[in-house]
Amino acid sequence: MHYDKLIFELSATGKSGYAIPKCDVRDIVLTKLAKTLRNSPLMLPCVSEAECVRHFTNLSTQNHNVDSGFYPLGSCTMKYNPRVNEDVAMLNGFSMLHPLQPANSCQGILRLLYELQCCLAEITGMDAVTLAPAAGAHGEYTGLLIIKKYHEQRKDNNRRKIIVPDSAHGTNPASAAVAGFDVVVIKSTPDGGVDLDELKAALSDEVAGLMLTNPSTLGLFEEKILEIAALVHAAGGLLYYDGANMNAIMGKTRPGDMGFDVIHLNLHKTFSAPHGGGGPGSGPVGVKSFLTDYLPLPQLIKTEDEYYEFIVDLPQSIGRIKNFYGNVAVLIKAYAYILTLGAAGLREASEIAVLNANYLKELLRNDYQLAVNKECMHEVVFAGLADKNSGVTTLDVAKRLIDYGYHPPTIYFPMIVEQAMMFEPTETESKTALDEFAAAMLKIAREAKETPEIFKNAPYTAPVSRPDEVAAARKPVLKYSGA
Amino acid sequence: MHYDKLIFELSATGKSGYAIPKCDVRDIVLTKLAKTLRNSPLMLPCVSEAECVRHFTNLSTQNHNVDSGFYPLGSCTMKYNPRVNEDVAMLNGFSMLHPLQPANSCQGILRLLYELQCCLAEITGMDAVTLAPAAGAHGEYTGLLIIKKYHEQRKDNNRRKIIVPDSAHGTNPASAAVAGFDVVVIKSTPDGGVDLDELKAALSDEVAGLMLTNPSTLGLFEEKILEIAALVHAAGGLLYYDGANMNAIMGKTRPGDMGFDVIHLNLHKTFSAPHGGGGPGSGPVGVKSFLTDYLPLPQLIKTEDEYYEFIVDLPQSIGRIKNFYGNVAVLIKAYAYILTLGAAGLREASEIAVLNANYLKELLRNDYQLAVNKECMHEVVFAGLADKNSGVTTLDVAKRLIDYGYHPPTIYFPMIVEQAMMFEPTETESKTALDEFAAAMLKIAREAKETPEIFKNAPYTAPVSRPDEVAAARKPVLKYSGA
Amino acid sequence: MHRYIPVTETDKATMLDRIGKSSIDELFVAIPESIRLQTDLNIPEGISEPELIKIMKVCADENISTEDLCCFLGAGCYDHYIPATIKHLVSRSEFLTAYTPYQPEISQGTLQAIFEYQSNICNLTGLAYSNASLYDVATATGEAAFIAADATRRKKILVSRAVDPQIRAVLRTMLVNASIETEEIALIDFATDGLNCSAKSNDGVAAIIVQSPNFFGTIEEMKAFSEIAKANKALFIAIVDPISLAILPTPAEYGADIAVGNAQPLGNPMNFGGPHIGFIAVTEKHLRRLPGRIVGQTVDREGRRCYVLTLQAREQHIRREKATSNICSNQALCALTATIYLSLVGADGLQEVARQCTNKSYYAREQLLATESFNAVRQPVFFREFVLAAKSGATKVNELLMNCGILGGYDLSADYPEYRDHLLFCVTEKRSKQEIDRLCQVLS
Amino acid sequence: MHRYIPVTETDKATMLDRIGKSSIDELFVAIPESIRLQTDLNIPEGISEPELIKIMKVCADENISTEDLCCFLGAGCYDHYIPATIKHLVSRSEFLTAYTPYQPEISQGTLQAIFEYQSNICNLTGLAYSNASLYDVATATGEAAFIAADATRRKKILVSRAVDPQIRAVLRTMLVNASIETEEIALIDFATDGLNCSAKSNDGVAAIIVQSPNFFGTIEEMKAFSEIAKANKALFIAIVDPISLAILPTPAEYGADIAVGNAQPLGNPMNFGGPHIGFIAVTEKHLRRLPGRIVGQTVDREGRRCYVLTLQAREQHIRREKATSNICSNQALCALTATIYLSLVGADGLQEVARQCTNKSYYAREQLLATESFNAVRQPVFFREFVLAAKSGATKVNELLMNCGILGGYDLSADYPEYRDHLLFCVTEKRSKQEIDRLCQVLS
Ligand SMILES: Cc1ncc(COP(=O)(O)O)c(C=O)c1O
Ligand SMILES: Cc1ncc(COP(=O)(O)O)c(C=O)c1O
Repeated sequence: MHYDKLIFELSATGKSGYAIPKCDVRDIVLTKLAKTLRNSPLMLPCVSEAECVRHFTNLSTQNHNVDSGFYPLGSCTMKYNPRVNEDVAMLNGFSMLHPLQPANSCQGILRLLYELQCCLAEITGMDAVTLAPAAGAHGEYTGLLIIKKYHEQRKDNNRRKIIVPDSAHGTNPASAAVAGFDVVVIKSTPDGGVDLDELKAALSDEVAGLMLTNPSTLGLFEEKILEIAALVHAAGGLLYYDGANMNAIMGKTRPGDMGFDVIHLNLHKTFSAPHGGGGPGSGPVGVKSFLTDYLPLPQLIKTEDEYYEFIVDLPQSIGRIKNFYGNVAVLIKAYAYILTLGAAGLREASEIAVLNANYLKELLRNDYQLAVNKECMHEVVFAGLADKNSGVTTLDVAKRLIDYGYHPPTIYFPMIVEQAMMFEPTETESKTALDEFAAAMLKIAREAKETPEIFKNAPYTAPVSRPDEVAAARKPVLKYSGA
Repeated sequence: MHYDKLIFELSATGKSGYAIPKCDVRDIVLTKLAKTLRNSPLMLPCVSEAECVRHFTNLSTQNHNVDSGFYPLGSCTMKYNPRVNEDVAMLNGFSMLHPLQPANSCQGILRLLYELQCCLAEITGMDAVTLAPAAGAHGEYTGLLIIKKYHEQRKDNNRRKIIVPDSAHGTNPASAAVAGFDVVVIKSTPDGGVDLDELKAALSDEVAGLMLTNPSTLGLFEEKILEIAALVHAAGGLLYYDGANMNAIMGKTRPGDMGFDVIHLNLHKTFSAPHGGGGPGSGPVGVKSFLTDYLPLPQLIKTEDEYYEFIVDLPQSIGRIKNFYGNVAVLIKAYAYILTLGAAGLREASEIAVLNANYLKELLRNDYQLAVNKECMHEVVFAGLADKNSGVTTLDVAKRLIDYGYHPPTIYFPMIVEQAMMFEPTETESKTALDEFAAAMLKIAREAKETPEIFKNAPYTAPVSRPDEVAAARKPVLKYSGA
Repeated sequence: MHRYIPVTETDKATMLDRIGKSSIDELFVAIPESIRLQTDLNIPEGISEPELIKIMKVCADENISTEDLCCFLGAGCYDHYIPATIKHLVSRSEFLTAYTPYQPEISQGTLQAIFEYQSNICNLTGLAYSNASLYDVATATGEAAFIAADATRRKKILVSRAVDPQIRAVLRTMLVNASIETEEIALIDFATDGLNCSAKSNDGVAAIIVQSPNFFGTIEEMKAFSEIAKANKALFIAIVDPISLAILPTPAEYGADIAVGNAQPLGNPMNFGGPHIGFIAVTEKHLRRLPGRIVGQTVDREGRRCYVLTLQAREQHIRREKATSNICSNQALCALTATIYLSLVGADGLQEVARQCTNKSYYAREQLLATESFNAVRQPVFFREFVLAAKSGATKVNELLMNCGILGGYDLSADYPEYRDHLLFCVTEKRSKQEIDRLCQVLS
Repeated sequence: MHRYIPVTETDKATMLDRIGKSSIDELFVAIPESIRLQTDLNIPEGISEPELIKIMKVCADENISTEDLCCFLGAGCYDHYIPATIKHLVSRSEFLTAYTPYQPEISQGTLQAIFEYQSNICNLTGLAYSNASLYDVATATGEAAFIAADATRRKKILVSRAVDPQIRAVLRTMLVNASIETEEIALIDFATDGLNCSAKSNDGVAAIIVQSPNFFGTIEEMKAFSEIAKANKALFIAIVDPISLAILPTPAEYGADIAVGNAQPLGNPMNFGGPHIGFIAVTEKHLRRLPGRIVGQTVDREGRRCYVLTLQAREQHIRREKATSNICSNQALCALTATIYLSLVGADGLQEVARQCTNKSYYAREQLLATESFNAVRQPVFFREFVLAAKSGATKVNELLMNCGILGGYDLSADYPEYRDHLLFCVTEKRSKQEIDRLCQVLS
């Protein structure tokens, strides 16, 4: 039975799932105070507590999720989200803190956040870290403003351009644009790397920096990274690192050592914080020491007498980028994760993430067309089915995977690969899980040959199938508006 | 995709989901101490934490449950289990208490339990309550021992018999037998009530007591209850109340006022503690004052200076019936429930439980054959489909209901009703929920007429269908024994 | 209208109308007037959720729990480490708010979990069959005695005095009411006296019950007792601790017919005494005498492997007064907890727990003796628990410890008058060297 | 092998074999030798779960949270009551461990919940369209300003000084980097000065931004500002509080084009500042300028009602540098929290919360004034928060309060030099009369 009610359809006047103590002070007649009060009907759902619980429990069961199945969504690092981290993040001593409490009443959380800054700096090879950004894209934006500020402070006012490879994630160019830069897109090499000639041609004294993710969005390590860094630096630009793919290299190499000047991390990917159906995330930004002054407000510091506090008196800072300081509950989970794994555990995580991706690559390579025939890092990209005659698209394969109980890979990204399917198994999947998944993929490849017609209507087992997205966009229905 | 792996099938040497701090004292070589050590292989599953989480998450999704759907299992009172009660029962100040802590270190929990005893006494009209029994049947057993002891103490040694109506729940005669009584079964009237003639015939100076539930297992209030009580008492017997059906009468009438001498309650039914897939329950026993001395050990008392403690120096007690004192976490939930509802809320709960059952009765009565054509209390019993020609049994209807997303009613109980279906909607279901459920029931009745053949293989939508129970019992496979 | 109830005034009117009544009270007319409650119950007015939480927190804070106390108390309830994940899984609605799995098609989650539980209990004990759980170890011991009495048609049980006094008390209650005699076997050096056992054993004895590690922590010579039982054609009932079974011989290895135990240590909170969980396992022969629920594997109509409640012809709902037991609801969620615990911990983990319990309890005993506050007693090999005689008196020691935030040992005086001022200390893997050292320092 | 990793040594060997490598390091050869890490990261060794929990508890206990402090602090983060049920639902794996709902067939749970969230935001604000959430109210205000600049093709934003200083700071960062000018509207009596607003408004202004209740709690004359905006063909951007909207006029009623706000008060913990959640709603006209995710209703191939991410042509993954915003991940789980909160509370509940905030803040102000420790200030009608001038200095008052377990008001000195020693007190429905009386007593 597909549960398909809206909470509003359960609503009836008089029902409620809530009670607070009766008001114990006298009633203010608000109309005497405010000239006007709300006139429009307040149409919030009125349901009992049990109905509310049942509704959201039923909704939840329509989601695929890491706790119930493999979720090889490339670029998203859908690893296991340790439950104990949820517990510690929910401790009252954290979750019930007001962000504006005096520092002497919250040294514990300040110390934790400070230590997290140090850990992240160490892992990435940077000198200073801000935890303020709320997600990866927000980190990019923050990092780009730092780059902008750097050039401004040097009165190098012509540097309006940010170079972004065509293989980049959409947030890269979008963040550059929002940060007020002009975006220069350069073509990648066939294997998704930076084309040095393209880069050289693009570099000039108008270039503020280059945004890169390494491993690239094709899951390949950029072997020429040192050369690229040298080129950009020689041209007076800075190097920005999109840390979405950090899960490949923890304890193996560091963006700071590669020559990156500014980086962001996605704690909700690499550092095991759950994605929550689309957030909250956390996108800390790390910088080399010469950029420290430009970090956003507030900065969290440790004084000489081991006291932790926020400072805001930083005239060169890019300013505030968010209310308060970061998505603290997410930060706590990431810190707990780092403590739990330790140096060796983090390295092991990356090693197994890479091993798993390469293994999966081997299992699939005969039936799916490898985008690039090379050792991959933590994820592997295919250009659709190997057999191009069936007419079965990457979208079809993705939808059919649902019938086998799997979440599809990331599809049609990176855009430079036709029919792209990007698989990121992560280190928390077992060999057996990969074997079974590959078996399903091979079965699907066989189906594509033998019964291609079944794909058009797949999936068959999901609560719904092939929603009409065109209709959704053409006549947007974005809210409930009554029966 | 039906998830069907056993945890053992995920196991591989070397994997583990657990770590504790390294041992910080020196190793004892146990072989030097113990003559023999374990020789047999320890075959516990070895899995990572993520695999463990995924396994049990997947298992869980194969259960129907109150939080996701209507569960009208008669006699089980599947009402909403408030989530806040789970939280309070899990407070460290309760869940981390050792039962043998000195009383002065746990006055809070002792006070709570004492107050719960008082509340339950008040709700049932009894004078003293023990919280020790772990479930309903355990309560019955305890109560029967009290009755036994009472007669023994009076040197009334011939009273070996307990009268149990044939409509009773199976635990009633079973408990009487385990308590060392001979069970005398009396036939009920056609409407499931006590047949006074039968009763009179059975009564004698060998009878220790009568076990009764009121409302009866047919969901009808025993109108002659005062007469029955008088008869039993006149014959020197005591009256035992099976409180499984207490949800019908809270705040409306009390077993103590009806003449019952001993009662048990099912806190995991009436008082909203979750059933947990079969337990833990809690079956407190209440007695009239003349039976107080026989209550099991320990007894929890309040001293004059408001100090709470257990006493064990009670020579007339029936003795201990369980380790420690009751299923405390369940008791806490029941107490929280009582506090939350209060006197008016408890009465409202029973009133709506009865209203809901009668409403459901009306909705179904044309298509299903009422067992008794009378106002019911909190549950209603049907004798299968009204149309007896289709060959569709109560079991078939039950299985078909699963395809409509519902948990079936209790079936084939009470045994005195042929093809019995016993529905208990509880007060936490809305009218809409009942309307929709009835619609499904009517549809099924129509299917029975029009397409009776579809029933044999129902359900179709569940992970499995019609397991072979005969094979299971004939060749029992009760454990995993390797691949 | 209460927030737990979703029936509005409008609904009520419609429903009453349909039923053909004009008020809800009309539905209650079957209740004789004289016993209809005329006033509200004397229960306080209902409260809101924040008020409830406040009251309960106040209540919880009036206790000093082992969250704050360093716990060296065992005696039947154990402070082992509980992995954080368990709570998250066990409290999933699907497990928490389901009833007993009567309808297998929509209860495979519970059923398979019980099947895994049974498998684990069988592997831990080495015995052929386990049921789905019992209330606790005490009632499990009683049920085991009933099996023995039934199997042997004898009416007497020998039980060691080294068995947990609470277990023996419950056993007495259960046996006396079933007209079965109990006799106790004497102690020697905190162990069961083998000679005394032999002396009391004869062909009237249905079973011998010995616990190992026993109430004092002593690892008993189970093989010897088992042999005495066999020699008398009596059953041997072993009361065992599941954690110790990671390293100690299984009941099967020493020939027990029935094993029972307390599975609380497997991930279940101490909960001030409950819910805990009793397990029971038997040899092939006694399968059909097992009490309570049993889950079996089978196939469905499409041949898919699945699980059902099975062998129900033993149970109360079928056999009524002739059932093997009256048990209906058991401790399913605690069994699930134990299953998840064992799955997380695995074989290596459970051995590590057992090893640390051993190491740490031996270390603690040695260090406590070094404080010179205790007299040593003669006690053979032990597991997790051991006895010492407090020179200054047991009460005084425990009071001193409590004042220092330490929950001391169990005072044996009441249960064993001959062991006045003897304390039974328990040291689990959760205790650190530092904590043990602090215990000793306080007593130095 | 770490417990979070399930690949055994045997697995590794088999897998490497299949890949055709002899070691894992061979998979990393693409990393230039010179930048391969030769040593371990300088991060402590990994720890077990009990160690982790201990460390984190120590850390948590080094804070005094509002569990123990009685909170009268607001200023952008609010201590409202959070129903217990929310946590249980939000932490269900199915919601917690899913990604953004890219595959609608297996994400209807998240999608429908967002649709319900959008519906609620639209109803609260009265506006036509809401997105699926933004990081916080500050970035939401920035996004709103971008919409205005784009819609009007103007490059200047007027923002009231009565807007939360943190919001204004973020707005400045965002606007200056987009080459949009900001100008501030002066204050009068803790409200926005209408004359000053008129004076500064002209046809170069893209939008006027006013918050109500503003940072000081004052309920602004929104209609008037909206009219000034209209008169200049500028957009009117209202920053609103979702709880106050239960009783105050909707942004739609006073003609706002865009409403943004902080939905943290709707069931989200204060969390030391995050994750919180920003909402944004717009009139029909601006739908295609909305930033971030939007969920729309549609039907599937069998005509079943369902939900999808829609209007994606606005977004970064399609439009890249031309997107309306760079946002990708948002605050989905906080939006779910808000949705569940509103479902539990319902219309009556939210009105009750708003009413109690009003009653209690008025009562607190009156009582605080009665202590004679404060000078009254001229402040029009307020909601939940109000300003008083501390006679003995703001710092001193707050220190005194903290010593008595009370978290005092927000000191306006730093943000508003002209309001030196003025304290902004916040009183939510969670505060009892008793607590308010105690606050006053401490200050008497
Ligand atoms: C490569 C890459 N960069 C940036 C991002 C943006 O991160 P967020 O969604 O946290 O803003 C993503 C997210 O999918 C990504 O995969
Ligand atoms: C009428 C009746 N009596 C007794 C019991 C036994 O209760 P428990 O399962 O808690 O032992 C039940 C349980 O179903 C019941 O319905």
